[in-house]
Amino acid sequence: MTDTIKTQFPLLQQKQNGKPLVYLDSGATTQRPQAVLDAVKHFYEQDNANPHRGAYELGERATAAYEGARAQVASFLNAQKEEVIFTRNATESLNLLAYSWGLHNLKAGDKVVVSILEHHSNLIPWQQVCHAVGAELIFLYTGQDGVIPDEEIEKKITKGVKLVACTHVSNVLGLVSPVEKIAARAHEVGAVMVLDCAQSAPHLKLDVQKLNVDFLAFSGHKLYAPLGIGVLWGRRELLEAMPPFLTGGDMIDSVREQDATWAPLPQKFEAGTQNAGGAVGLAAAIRWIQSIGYETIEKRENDVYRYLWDELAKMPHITLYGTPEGQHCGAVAFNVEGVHPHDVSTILDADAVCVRAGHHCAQPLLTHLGLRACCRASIAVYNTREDVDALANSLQKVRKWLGYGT
Amino acid sequence: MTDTIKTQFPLLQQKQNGKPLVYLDSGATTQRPQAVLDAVKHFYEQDNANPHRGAYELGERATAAYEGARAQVASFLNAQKEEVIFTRNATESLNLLAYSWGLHNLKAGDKVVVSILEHHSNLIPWQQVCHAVGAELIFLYTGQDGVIPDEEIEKKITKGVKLVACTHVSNVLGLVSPVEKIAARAHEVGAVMVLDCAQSAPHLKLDVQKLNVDFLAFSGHKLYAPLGIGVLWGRRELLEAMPPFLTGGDMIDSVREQDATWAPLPQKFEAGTQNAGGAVGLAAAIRWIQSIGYETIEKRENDVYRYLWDELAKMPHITLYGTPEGQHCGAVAFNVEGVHPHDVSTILDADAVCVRAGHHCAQPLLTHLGLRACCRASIAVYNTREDVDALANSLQKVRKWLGYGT
Amino acid sequence: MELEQIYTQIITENSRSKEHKYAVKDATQVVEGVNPSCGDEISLQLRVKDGMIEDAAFLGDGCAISQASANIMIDLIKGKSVKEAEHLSNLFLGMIKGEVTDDGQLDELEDAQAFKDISHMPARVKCAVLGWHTLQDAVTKAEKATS
Amino acid sequence: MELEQIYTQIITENSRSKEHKYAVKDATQVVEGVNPSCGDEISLQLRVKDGMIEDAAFLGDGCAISQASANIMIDLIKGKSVKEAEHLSNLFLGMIKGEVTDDGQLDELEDAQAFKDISHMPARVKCAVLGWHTLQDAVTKAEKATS
Ligand SMILES: Cc1ncc(COP(=O)(O)O)c(C=O)c1O
Ligand SMILES: Cc1ncc(COP(=O)(O)O)c(C=O)c1O
Repeated sequence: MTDTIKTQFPLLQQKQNGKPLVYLDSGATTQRPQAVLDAVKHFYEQDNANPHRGAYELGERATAAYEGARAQVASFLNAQKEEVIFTRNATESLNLLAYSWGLHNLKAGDKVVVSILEHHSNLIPWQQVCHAVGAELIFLYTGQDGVIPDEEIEKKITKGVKLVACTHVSNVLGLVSPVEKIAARAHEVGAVMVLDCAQSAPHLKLDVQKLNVDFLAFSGHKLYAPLGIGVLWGRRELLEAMPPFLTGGDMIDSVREQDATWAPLPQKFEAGTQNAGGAVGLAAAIRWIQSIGYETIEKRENDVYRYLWDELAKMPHITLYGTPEGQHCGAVAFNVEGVHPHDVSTILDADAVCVRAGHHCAQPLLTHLGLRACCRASIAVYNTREDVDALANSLQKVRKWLGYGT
Repeated sequence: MTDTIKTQFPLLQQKQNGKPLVYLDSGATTQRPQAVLDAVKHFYEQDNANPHRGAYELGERATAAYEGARAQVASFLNAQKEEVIFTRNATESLNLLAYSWGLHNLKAGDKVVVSILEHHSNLIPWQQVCHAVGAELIFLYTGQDGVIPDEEIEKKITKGVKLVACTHVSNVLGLVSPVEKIAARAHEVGAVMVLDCAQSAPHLKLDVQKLNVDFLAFSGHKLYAPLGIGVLWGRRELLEAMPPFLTGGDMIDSVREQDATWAPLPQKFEAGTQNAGGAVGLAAAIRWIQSIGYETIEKRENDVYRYLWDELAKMPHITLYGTPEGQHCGAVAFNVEGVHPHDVSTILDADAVCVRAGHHCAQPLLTHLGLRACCRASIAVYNTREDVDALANSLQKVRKWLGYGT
Repeated sequence: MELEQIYTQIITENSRSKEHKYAVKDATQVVEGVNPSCGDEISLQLRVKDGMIEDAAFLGDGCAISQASANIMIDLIKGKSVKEAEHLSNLFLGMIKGEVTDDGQLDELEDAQAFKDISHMPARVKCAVLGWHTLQDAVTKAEKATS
Repeated sequence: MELEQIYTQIITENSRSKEHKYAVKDATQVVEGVNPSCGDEISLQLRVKDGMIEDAAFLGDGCAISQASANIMIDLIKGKSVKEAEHLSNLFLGMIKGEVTDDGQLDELEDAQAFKDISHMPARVKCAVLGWHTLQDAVTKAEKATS
């Protein structure tokens, strides 16, 4: 109970109905450790000014804090600083790509490939671009187990495909996608490869030199950082060739009445006053993660993940989705027989157990699996086997509440 | 010195080179009162979850905090909740308009009118749209005093003008624009009226029922709120008729493989996980402002503004831009004879006085006034006459540092 | 009332009842409702004659709360006038919003009063009102059809 | 060195000097540099013959730091070889970045050493390096022209 990691999270110390809070919705957003809250507080109490705008000392501290955060993210990803664009969240990062890369590189008849596992944020922007330019949107389907078969990759990613966008980890099934194969195949046919790392960044070490992708997006708030800060990483040549997305202050080189020229990377893509406090929080979150180390994180999370899967698998009247095979992280999806997922979530909540119910912003996947909604328990590094026990205990009650015998 | 307002701002308590910090760059970004920092802290320590996603109690508290913030903004603006869209900043609000309203309502030959006073964020997005659709971008020019003459409004806003975008208060000259006249004329010719309130919101009470505009944008960070949160307000019918801008999670009604339908307002324009912490901070900032009251704010600020203007006007070798006539708030622009504004800013900084030097993201205005750069001192409610004295004292030294006799 | 009790009362009496789950013969109004937060759908079917609801039923799956609420609603409105159904739906939605709190007034809602405490669970409010909102649409259509 | 001293030293000696402010006759390289943070521009002009900088000067307005830095730079490079100018510019930029700190090495920079402490004022670094960056462009062009 006095887990040294969990104790660093103020929010997780609270009780609800007299019971310790069991937060199993980190796939939606994580909680923040004290170190992150303190870093943001320090910024606002000591260093706050508009980055890049003030030539006075306070302004320089603000700029240093903001650009220092970028350097931190760059080293975290093993990337160059200029390739790191700060956005609001993964959704904005992906929209930036769709508008700026997509609208300017795709044309009628081109093909875009996404997987059926995608979160709406890595799907609708591509639907929109395809509609706008007349390109075709093609899906990599999974089996009922949630796994994309090799043949599917071979068959769908072919000549004429200009862009492949795929999630690194499914936010519903927790399965790690075969990124290596997909990226290799995408590059073989000359397509650009976009990786949605919203669900992988908190769990797996990301190295853009090794991942062999061209763009990558994630959200700070799923990575122990504050809300309102996200990242788009892209290969320099590609980013340089792209037109800006948002325009306005700070992203310009010079402005005349009828036209303007753009600042070099990364400013070109950062219009207006940026969320420096959020960036500082993200840098602190990364330092916090690095102080634990991904090796420890993976070991700890794997243990809890396996325990979670096995405990639920043992229970009667519970259906698990996906497969226990292969590499997983974060999420486990399930349903309780005869009980609507929203009722499950409400009933668990009475025991202070937080899980999410619904389509998890992945409606096409749920439709593909023959579902309308399901429950999802998702974990982060602060979760423990005790949290899983609390979930399992509470799950025992669900059917009884609804008048079933067992 | 123990001003009861200033003492509420932790950052303003610091010293630099042994001197109390004199922050005169609130036009770039304001500092945050303790009440705002506390509200954000409370959110992250007690209520943080992904708004709109969790059906459990914690998630409901997060949703309530986020939607409560929207209600707070709505009542602040005297608007309906559904008309308040949260964005990152004013820049994003204006880009949203340019992309969503602009690209879908403007066509070749149409005219868009802006003023020469515009901040780049209310200019470049319109340049871009005009280029994209082949519309014409027309400027309302000011005299050398920074005032837009009535004839200019009559002459430029004519049939064929579809949109007029204007700043409420100039971020360089501090002058309040003749919004009433411009908006009336815009509506007379059937144009939509966009008001950039980035520089007015901190100083003037905004009431969308009275302002007679169709859209309005501002940034939280210039209004004592955290970075990373901004607002777009728009008339419901207009917002409803607009297509979404960013797409992805949370802004949908339902999603299929090849298409999607959109959620009603305001969700339609809020894709992905929103900055709920920022929204909570903005709500707290608004409550803080309301606890003081705009009447007091205007009185206090007017006194300091006038004192600032008069003190600088008295000094030899100082040129003030704009005019002391008419309604002002926030900014005073000036130059020191024979000294580059960047040197002025560096020299003042040695006395812990923060002013901004440069083109202030208003290059066309500076060009129009025959300037390349200038200094700007800008005030917020926490500034005092003592701050002005510190600026004036420090300004005395500037020319001496550079070897001038006086 | 405790959450567990609400659930127990609701389901034992209503949520799995099939009594009102059928397609109404010669229905005069068939109206679809959807709960955007979970995608649950309901199809409300009425046969209205001379301003009276001769028959009413619903189709569709959903959570216990939405199903039970719809079931109780049908119980209440079947055989009543369209005007009366409109009144009851206003009363129900008023209760949920916390605008109508007078127990005397709420008595008219009979079993539907069990949902009073749902206002403490904002995320589930949409489930409780799904059927009733759909009823309001249906009533509007019925009134238009006769005017 | 204190900020005030830097300023005093810089301006008394350099920033308002007009000595090197003219258009070079028969210039072989004319290169424009711009400081994006303030829009200040400089036009650096060289006349290079057989690898030697016969004449060098600059035009343009700017802050005291950029003007003084450019003035000192011209002092240093006039009459030197292109190779030598390249070496000095690397040394200067290395000093500003804090990569070269050895005083013995920096002695070569003569008066330009005054800018060493500018690295504590990141916002002004761009002013101090404007002339030198422009010189690097010019040198590259000069080398291309002869190769
Ligand atoms: C008049 C005006 N409009 C728009 C903006 C843009 O605001 P932001 O940078 O917060 O997006 C500013 C401030 O920089 C401004 O002063
Ligand atoms: C796989 C995946 N992609 C994208 C997103 C979008 O992230 P955000 O809502 O932070 O923009 C999410 C999370 O919601 C996700 O799980």
